[in-house]
Amino acid sequence: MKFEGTPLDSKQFAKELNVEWKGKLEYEWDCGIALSKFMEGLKEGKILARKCYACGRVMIPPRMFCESCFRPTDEWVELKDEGEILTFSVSFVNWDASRRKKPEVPAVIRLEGASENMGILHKLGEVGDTLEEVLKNVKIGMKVKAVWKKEKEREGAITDILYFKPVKRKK
Amino acid sequence: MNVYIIGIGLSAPKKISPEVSFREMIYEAAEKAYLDAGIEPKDVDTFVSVSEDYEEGTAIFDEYVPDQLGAVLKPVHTICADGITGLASVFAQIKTGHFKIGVIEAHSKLSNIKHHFHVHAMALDPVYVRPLEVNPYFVAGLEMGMFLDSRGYDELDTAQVVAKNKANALLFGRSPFGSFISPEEVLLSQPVSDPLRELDIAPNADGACVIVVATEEIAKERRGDLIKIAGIGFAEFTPNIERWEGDADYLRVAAQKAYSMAGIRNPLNDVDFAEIDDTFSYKELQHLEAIGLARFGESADLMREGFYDLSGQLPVNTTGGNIGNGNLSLMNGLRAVYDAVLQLRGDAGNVQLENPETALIASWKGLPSSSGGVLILRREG
Amino acid sequence: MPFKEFIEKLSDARVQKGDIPVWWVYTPGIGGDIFYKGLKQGKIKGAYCECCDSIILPPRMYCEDCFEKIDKFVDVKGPFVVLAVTDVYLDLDGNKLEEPQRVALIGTPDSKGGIIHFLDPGYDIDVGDVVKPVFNKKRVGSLKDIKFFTLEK
Amino acid sequence: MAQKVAVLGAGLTKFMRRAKETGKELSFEAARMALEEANMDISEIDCVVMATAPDMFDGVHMKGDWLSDGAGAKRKPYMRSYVGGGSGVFAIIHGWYLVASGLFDTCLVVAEEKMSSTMPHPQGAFNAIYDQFLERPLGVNLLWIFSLEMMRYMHVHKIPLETIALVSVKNKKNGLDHPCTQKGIAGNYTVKDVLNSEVIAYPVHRLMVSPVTDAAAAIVITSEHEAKRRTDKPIWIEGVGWCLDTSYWTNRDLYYPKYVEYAARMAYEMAGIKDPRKEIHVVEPYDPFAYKELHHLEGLLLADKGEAPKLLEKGFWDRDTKDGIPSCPSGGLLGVGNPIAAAGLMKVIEIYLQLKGEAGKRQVRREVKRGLAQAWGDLMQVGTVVILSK
Repeated sequence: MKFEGTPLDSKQFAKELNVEWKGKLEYEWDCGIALSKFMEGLKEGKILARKCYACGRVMIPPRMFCESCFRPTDEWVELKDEGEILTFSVSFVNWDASRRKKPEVPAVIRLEGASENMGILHKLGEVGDTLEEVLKNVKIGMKVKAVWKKEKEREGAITDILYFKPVKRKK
Repeated sequence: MNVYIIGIGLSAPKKISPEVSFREMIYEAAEKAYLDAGIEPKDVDTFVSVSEDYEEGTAIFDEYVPDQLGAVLKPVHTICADGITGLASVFAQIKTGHFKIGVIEAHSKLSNIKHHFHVHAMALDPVYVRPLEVNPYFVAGLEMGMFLDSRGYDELDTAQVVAKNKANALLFGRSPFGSFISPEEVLLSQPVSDPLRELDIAPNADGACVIVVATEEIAKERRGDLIKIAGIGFAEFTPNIERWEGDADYLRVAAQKAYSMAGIRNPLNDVDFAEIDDTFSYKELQHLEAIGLARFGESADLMREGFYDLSGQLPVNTTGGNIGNGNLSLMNGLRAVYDAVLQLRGDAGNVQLENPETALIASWKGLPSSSGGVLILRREG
Repeated sequence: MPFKEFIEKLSDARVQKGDIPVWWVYTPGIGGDIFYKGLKQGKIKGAYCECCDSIILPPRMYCEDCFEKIDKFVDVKGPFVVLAVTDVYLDLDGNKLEEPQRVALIGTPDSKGGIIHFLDPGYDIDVGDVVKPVFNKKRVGSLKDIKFFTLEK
Repeated sequence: MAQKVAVLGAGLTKFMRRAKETGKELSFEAARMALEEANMDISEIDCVVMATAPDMFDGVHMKGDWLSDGAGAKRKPYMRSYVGGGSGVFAIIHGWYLVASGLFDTCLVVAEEKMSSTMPHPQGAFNAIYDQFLERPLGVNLLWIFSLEMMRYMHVHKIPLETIALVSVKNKKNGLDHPCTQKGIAGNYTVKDVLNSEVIAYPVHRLMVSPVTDAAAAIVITSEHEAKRRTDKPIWIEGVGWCLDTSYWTNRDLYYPKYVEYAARMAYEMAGIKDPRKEIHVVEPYDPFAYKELHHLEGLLLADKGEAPKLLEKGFWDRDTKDGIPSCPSGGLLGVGNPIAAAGLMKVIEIYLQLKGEAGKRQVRREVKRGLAQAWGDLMQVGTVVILSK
C-alpha cells in the first residue's frame, strides 16, 4: 500500500510560496446576568457564587440556571477568598508554547463555601521559582488564599485576583 | 418510522442582546421548547447543536453546549451546518430506532463579533481568493450579478423581495426589522458590492432556537396538532467560488431528496407555504427556482404578480424571512422551522394563513458557503 | 425570560473583550504551488483532467467532478473572458473605499472555473469582454503577481 | 429499525509535522485510497461525512465546507460533525447513523487535520478552547488542563510517574511498525528517557505528549446489503456511544472520565456486550498524553479505577500479550502522530485492520473477533466509542 503525502522540514517549509494571513478576529462577548454580577463583585473584592435551592449546590462560576436541575438558580452566596487546592501543575510553557524559565503554577481551587468539587481555575504564587521548590511547597489539599490587586487597579475581571498563596497555619 | 416535531422554543431575534450571555439566551429557548413538548431534558436521548467556531470566537464551541440545554452527561454533538442540516442529523438518529427524543439547538450572537468582514474573509480559500484582500461580500455581489444576468432580471426584481419580507415582518410584529418600504426605496440604499445594496442584506441579529423532535409513539401521546417531518434533505455544492454559476445547486439536490421522501411530485401544488432563505434578497428568488417553486427565470415575474405574497397562491416567508427577522446565521433555518410550525398550528397571529397543511423550509448556511437543507413539514389530524 | 433576576440597566451589562491571537501560514499545496510558480513566470496554469477532458482553473491537484487525481498541468493562453463582475464599495474593515474595486471571475471558453481577480479600473470592462492578465514586473509567486486583467484590444 | 452497517475500505496519508498538501488535498488522498480499497467509484457514494477539529488550526472559517470538494462531496449530502478531539471516532458514528437510519446506503467518512498552518505554534489556537470570561484572561496554555488532570489522577490512585512513562515506551515502540508514522516520533525509548525529557507542564514531560501532525484518514461504510454484495469479509459496526459532560470542567473531579464510561456503556449495550474485559479483544483508546490511555482504559471499564497502571506494568496491554487486551497496537497518537480528527479515525482503521488480520507487523498475537476504538475531546469532556466485529 502506498501512503501519499509530502512532508516538509522547517527549511523546506520556509521555502514554499506560502501565504500569510492575520485577520482582525476580535470579540466583545456579552457576560450576561450571572457573570456581569460576578465580575462586579471581583471589583469589590468579593467572590460570588450562585445557589440552587433544589439540589442545594453553591456553584462557581455562577450561573443563572442549574444545569443539573434545569431550573433557575435562586440566591447569591459570597464565598471566602480562601480554599483548598484540588489539583495543580508546574508549567514551563506560555500560551503559544514558548518556554519560560520561571514556572507558572496553575491550579484548580475550591473556595470555602462552594460545594464539593466546585473549583475554579487560577494560579498560585509565592510557592517557589523552580520545579523542585514548587513541588516541595505545594500539595493537593493545601489551603490557599487570594492575593488581590489594589482596589483602585481592579477592573472587574478574574485577573483582579493576582494569584492564590499558601495560608500559613498559626501555631 | 415517522418523526415529529413536538416542541419549539425561541429567544426572539433582536439586534443586540447585552442583557444575557449566550448561555442564558439558549436556556430561555430550551426551557420554552421543553415546556411546549411537555418533556424534561432528562427525557431527551440525543442533542445536536449547530455552530461555527469563528462566529463564537471559541475553538471547539461544542464544549459550551450541554449545560444550558440540560444535556450534561448525555449524547451531544455539534454539526457545523445550517439548522436544517443539523435537524437532519437528529432525524437520522431517531430513524435508527436507538433514540426516541432528540433536540436541535442553534443560536446567534453575531453582535459579539467586532469585525464581521474579517470573519467572513477567513472562509475564503487562503490560496486562490483570500490574498486579494477584498471585502468578502464581493462573493454575494458576483453571484447576484451572475444570477440576474442569466435570468434577465434586474435589481428592482430583487428589491421586491425586500419590500415583501419587511412588510410581512411588520405585520407579524415580533421583529425589530419590519417596515413598509417600496422596492424603489430599496434601490436608494448604499451599494455594497454591485448589484448588492445594504437593504438587500438581512441585518445581523442575536437569538436562540431549540426544537424537540420525537418518534411517532411519543408524538401521539401528546395533545394538539401533529407536525410530521415528511421529508428532509441536505447537500453541498462546491466551496470553490470559481465554479459557481448563479444557481443554488445545493438546494436543488437537497430538495430532490426531501420531495422523494415526502412523496411530492409537484411542489407548486403540494406545498401550502414556504420559508425560504433570503439572507440576500436575490437568494430568495434563486432558492425558489432551485427547489422548483418557480421555473428557471420565472420567479421574479411570479413575485411581481403577488404569487408569493401572504394572500398569494404560495406565500413565502410569511413572518418576514431573514430580511425581516434578522440574519441569525446558522440559526436561520431553525427560526424558519419555528415560524412554519406556528403557521401549521394556527398560531401565526396577523400573518396566519388559512388552514395550511404542508410547509417547505429551505435554509442556506450563509456567505460564502454552498450548502443548505430542505425540510417538508405536514400537519396531521 | 425565566431567571430570578436580571440586568437592570445597560451600565451593569458587561462585555469581555478578547481575540484569537494567532496567525496563519498556508502552504499553497500541490495545485497551488503549480499555480503560484506559473504566476511567477508570468503564466496562468491550468490543470488538465483526462477523465472529463477539461482544463480546470485555477489548477488543482484533483478534479472535483471526477474525483480523480490530476498530474497534467498546462499553460492557459486564453482568450480570457469576463464571466461575472462586481464593484466592491467597502474594504475589509467595512470602510467605504474612495473608488470601488472591480472584481471579476475570468475564465476561458474551454475551461471549467476561472480566476477571481481585479479588472483594470481604466476601462469599463463588463461581462463577456475579452481580457488579458497584466503581470507585475517584480513577481514573487503569489496571486498578487497579477496586477489586474485589462481589456484585450 | 436500524440497518446493519459495515466498514468496507480505509485510507490514510502519511503523518507529517508539516505537509506540503493543503487540507483539501490531504482529504482527497485519504478518500481516494479508501474508495480504491473498497473498490468503489465516487458516484456510488450516497453521502459524505467530514470530521475535522478546530478551524483555528487550518485557519479557515467554515472549514467543513472548504474541505468538502476534497472529500468528494460535490453535489452530495454532506455533513461535518464536531466534538473536538473526539471527532475522529465520532466520524464513524456519524456515518453509522446516516446509514443505519436507512436514509443512505453508502457513506464516505473523511477526517482531516492540518495543524501546521497555525503560528506561532498550534498550541496557540488551543488557547481559545478555554472559557473566554474567566479562564482565557489568565494566559492559559493547552497543556494546563492535561497536567492538572494527570496530577489529580496520579494523586487519587498514587500512581508513580515511572508507570505513566511506560505508556510512552509501549506506544512509541508499537509506532515503529506503522507505515504512516511521523518522522522522529516512534522509537525504542526507556522509562528513563521519558522521565529525563523536558518537563513541559509537570507532571507532563515532553515524551508523554503527542506531536503536532498534518494528515487525513478515510473509510467507506455501507448498509448490510451493499456490504454483502461487495465483500465476503465485512467488518461490522456493532455498537456506538458518545457522551458530553458539563463545560464547567473545574466543577468535576478530574480523576475519572465518567463521560467515557457513559459512552462505553451505550456502545456495549448496543453491541450486547455484558463483560467487556472478556468480549473486547483489542482496543485503541485515545492517547494524546501518556496518562490518558490509562485514564480511558478505566473509563471503558476494561480495568477497575486505578488498576490500568498496574496492568500496564504486567504487560496486560502489550501488543503480544496472550491473555491481556492489546492496547494501542498501532502506536497510537504517541507513536504515530496526532492529527486530531484524523488520529481518531486512524484508530478506527487500526481496529478494522486487526479484525481483518491485515495489520502486518502490528497484528496482535491473540485471536481477535471484536475491537474497540475510543477518542476523547473538548474540555476533558467528551467520549466517543465504536465497537467493530468480524
